[in-house]
Amino acid sequence: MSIELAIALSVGAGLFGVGLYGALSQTNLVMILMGVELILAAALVNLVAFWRYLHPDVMAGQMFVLIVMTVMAVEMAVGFGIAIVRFRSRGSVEMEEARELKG
Amino acid sequence: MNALSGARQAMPGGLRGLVARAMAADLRAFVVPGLDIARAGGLDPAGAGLRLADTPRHANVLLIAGPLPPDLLKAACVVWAQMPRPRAILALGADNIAPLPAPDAIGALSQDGLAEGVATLRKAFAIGAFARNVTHFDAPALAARIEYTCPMHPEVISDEPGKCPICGMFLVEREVSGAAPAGDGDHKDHHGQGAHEHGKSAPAQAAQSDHSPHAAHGDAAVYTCPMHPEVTSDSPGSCPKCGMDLVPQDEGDAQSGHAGHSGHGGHEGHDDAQDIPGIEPHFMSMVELTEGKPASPDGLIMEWIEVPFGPFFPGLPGGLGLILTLDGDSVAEARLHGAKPIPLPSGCPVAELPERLAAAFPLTHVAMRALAHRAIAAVGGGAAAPDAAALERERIASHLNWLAGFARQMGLVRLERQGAALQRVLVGAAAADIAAAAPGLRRFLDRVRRTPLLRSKLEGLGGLTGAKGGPVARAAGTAADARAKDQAYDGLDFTPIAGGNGDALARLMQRFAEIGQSLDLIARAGTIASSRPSSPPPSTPPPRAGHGMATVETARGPATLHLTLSDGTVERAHLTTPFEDLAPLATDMVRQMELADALISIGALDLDPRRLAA
Amino acid sequence: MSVSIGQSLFLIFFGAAAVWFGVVVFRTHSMVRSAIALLFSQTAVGAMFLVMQAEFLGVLQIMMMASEMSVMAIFMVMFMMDPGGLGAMDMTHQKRLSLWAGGIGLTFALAVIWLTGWGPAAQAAPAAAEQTAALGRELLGRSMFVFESAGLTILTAMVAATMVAIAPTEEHGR
Amino acid sequence: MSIFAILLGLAFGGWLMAALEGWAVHGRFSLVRPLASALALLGREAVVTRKSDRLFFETAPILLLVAGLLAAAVIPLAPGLIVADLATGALFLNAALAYVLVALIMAGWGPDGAYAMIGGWRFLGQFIGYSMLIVMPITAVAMRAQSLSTTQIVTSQAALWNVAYQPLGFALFVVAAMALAWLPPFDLPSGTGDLAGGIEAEYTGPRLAVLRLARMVVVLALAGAVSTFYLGGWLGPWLPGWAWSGGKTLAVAALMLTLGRHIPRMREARFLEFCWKAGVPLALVNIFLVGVIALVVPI
Repeated sequence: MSIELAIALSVGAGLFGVGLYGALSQTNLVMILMGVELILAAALVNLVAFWRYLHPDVMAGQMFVLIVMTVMAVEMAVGFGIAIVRFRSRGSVEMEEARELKG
Repeated sequence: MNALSGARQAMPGGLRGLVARAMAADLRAFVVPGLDIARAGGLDPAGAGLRLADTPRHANVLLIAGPLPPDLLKAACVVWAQMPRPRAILALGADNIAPLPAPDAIGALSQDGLAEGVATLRKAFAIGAFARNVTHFDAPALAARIEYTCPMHPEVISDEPGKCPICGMFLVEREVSGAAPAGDGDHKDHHGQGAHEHGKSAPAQAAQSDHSPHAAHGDAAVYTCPMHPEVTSDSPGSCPKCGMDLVPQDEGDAQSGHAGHSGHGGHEGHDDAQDIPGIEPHFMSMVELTEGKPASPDGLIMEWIEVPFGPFFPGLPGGLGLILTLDGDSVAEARLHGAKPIPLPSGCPVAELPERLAAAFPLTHVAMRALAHRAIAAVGGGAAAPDAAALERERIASHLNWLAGFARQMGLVRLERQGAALQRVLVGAAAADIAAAAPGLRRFLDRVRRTPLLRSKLEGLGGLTGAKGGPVARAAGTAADARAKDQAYDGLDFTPIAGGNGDALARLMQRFAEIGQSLDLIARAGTIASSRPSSPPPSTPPPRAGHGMATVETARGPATLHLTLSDGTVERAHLTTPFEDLAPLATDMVRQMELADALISIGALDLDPRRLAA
Repeated sequence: MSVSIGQSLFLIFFGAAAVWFGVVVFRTHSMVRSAIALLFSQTAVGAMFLVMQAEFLGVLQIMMMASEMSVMAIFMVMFMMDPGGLGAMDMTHQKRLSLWAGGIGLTFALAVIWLTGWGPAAQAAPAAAEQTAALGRELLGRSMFVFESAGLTILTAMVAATMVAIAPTEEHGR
Repeated sequence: MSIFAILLGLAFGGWLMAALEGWAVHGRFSLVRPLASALALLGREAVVTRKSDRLFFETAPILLLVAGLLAAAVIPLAPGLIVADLATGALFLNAALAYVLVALIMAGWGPDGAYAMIGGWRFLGQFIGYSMLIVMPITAVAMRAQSLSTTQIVTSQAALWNVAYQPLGFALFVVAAMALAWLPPFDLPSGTGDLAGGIEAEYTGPRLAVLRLARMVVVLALAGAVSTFYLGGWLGPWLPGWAWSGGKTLAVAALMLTLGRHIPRMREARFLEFCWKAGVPLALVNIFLVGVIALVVPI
């Protein structure tokens, strides 16, 4: 077992924990997006670690990282689009005040 | 060993001596009241070895060009306090600059005076940039006190830190200019003063302190506007924004407090919060915070900030007070106020009037002098000597002066230098010299017209119609020109130039066309009657009593003087300048414009904020 | 072996920085600081990539996040209505639940990481230049379809977000 | 060794740049003046505004300097005379320069001044415009070199410099570089008439000195990038390699410093329009053309 892999994965776990806490605890849409970004960063760390310490010769691992980065960008773009619309219509991006979005 | 008035506290000598010499070689001036005034006075700071600073923070020389009225002196105090030490004052043609410290160098308001002053300053810097004991600078204009307010509820104002009674948030401190109880101003050296709520701007403090009279600050009630809770004052009065009478703070507080509770009432306890299940007891509703706040045309509600541009803003005419309320990067509201009117002391002898008027309007002193002569002549029923050529020469110089400032505003430094150089050549030139310079000037204007991207930048910007006179009106197609009815122009074959759609580009082109026209007029007039200090004195002794009126088309538009004389002195003088016509139009013009565009549009108006008290 | 220890130390250092900045994001009261903290957290993640010899990805991460988080910062300023974060207002809810969720997620992940046998670690990664070239071949060869879909997705997202965000004009109202 | 040589080169270049900028702005060329200015700035009081975000205020100039230095680290002066010859050098340059934006936003937010803040956010708007025009021309350059390494990009131009091979990319990149270094006419964040110094408005004394130095380093790094990517870096007859790349860098920097003084300042909205309606399509055309040429005529 590789100690570096475990360290990198632990960092990923830490980022995931912090991100999860943030995404759940924050009431502001932008802050929630920040939490999601941290969770995705955790995924990135894990992907790179798996690639480097398990299959450094298979480039598909790196490709996945690029896909996750794309997802991050898309998430930001769509999230901000929604934020602008909500802010324009309701004057708020607080999730507490988004009752009509609840099921 | 003489220290500078704004020396820095340190042991002089050694390495600092070298630094001091470097400072002496690197003088950076912040010009007060403005570069336009300096240029009109024939100054060329760059030619004298000074570099110009955009902000007081980058300057080490405060260059005072000409006498300052009291309100600008107050603003200059704030500028002085913002300049980092070591700093020095160079006063040209200004005798009394208290409460600023005594100048480190003085001189006449001329290029020679400037050059001498700079030489003196260099020596003073090399010797006294650092001193063991420095004098602290304090002036009433710098007085400020700290008050605490809730970020969400601006109507909550307290003298002590604590929590907001409405929402329970911690209060934030902010600095207010105005009455200062002793002991509040102990922050180091007053440099931080500039960070007035939103920032540096010196001018802000001076301008805003006008709104909050300096009442002694004690337990006195705080007054606020019912519509603009951010307006607070220590004494009753009217709101500078809407003119409503201010109400005592308690009243306003109770009102908004009530509104707050009827709105949601989530602050008192868990019971009230039941309408939103699961909501936290101290949750702050953003819907409520933003409710009722004005939204921009794009539907977004943004924090509005009020930013002062002036009276010493580098891109605008000196002395012009412009306060923009910014909504993101667009202008939500604009307030434009001229300089405080300069009182003309009653009982001023008639013979002194022309010079006094000329001194009050340094940008158009020739026209003002002519105006006074004509009005005096009109009282006696006669006519003043023809002075068209002198007026036209001033028009050319004034337009070039404006062009230099406008170029600076747009970042065209080369154009600024060339415009200023031509202005210096023309400002006092004889007719023959002007004729010699004319072809070069016309070529220069043609070149400017072809500046890449200039047309596309200015086209459609700041369209303004409805001005009554002056180049601004003529650029919008109104052929209003006082010269058409002016006897002085009889026989000079004058027809007003008018046309264009009234945008900034049209104004530029209009002024260029007028420069060309003025060159023709000077050529036709043949000679320029005389240069400073005055147009030819009236042949008859001045009248002693009566009423007279005269109009002169200055470079900025028609100026009209109503004059009532009695017993050889001026009893009443009422002057209307183009500023009164343009200022209200300008504030409408910039509404909802992008900030940079708004500043360019106002710059293109060529406003002269100076006024005469009635 | 010394390389391996150096690598571990750097991983711990940048990893700790990433997690610490991540915590700062939700602890600071200034919204711009919060966005910048997230930026530095992501930059530290990028630095970890560099440590793990994924040079292209690391540099890409460092570059992309600088711009992404700066945009984030301006949105924070626009939508938080909290001037400078000076009001110390509480913008959280269900704190206990979130703490538990985060904590349990963390513990579970850590347990899995340290209890799983990951098998032998690969000792050497290809050199950076080869890696970049190989990645290019992968993207434009075997994984072209995935790559193109990602590109298309991002384009769609851009267009959609812009469409959603632009102000409704008169025509739409009619 | 090469680190010191390059730092020395940067210091020398920064000094020349400051002299050139003095000439462009004030109309006088003096080699002594920048030294005097720098010394004078060090002797002046360093003012901190009230209620500033002290951390941002202090960090911003240093971050800007670090970003500039990191960007300069991947510019080769001559074969072997490079601080870090990364396999992803061209991308790394980009990454380092992205932090110019972060530094300016921090400098704008830090001092709690309206002019500075507007300047900082304006630069963000400008960034949305220029960022694509930095990346896409570099893509075309890397396509020809078949590598992201800066040294290989230089050697790929042995037969024909990229300025002739892809002039469109060159023009776009220079414009974007000027916008990145907020040089006129793209000096919105610090415009005189607009914002009275903008992001620089609240900086005084040594901090201002660092800020100005950092900007000069950024300009030099960008000029170095232009010379590396388009002007063949150290390639050239007779003279040693470092003289060629140094001379080219200085020439490009001089061009960038003076070019915009004849054009009125461009608003970020207009710049965005130009970038996305004209710049990005042109950059795509450039990439396409380079691809076609690379496939058809191997030079």
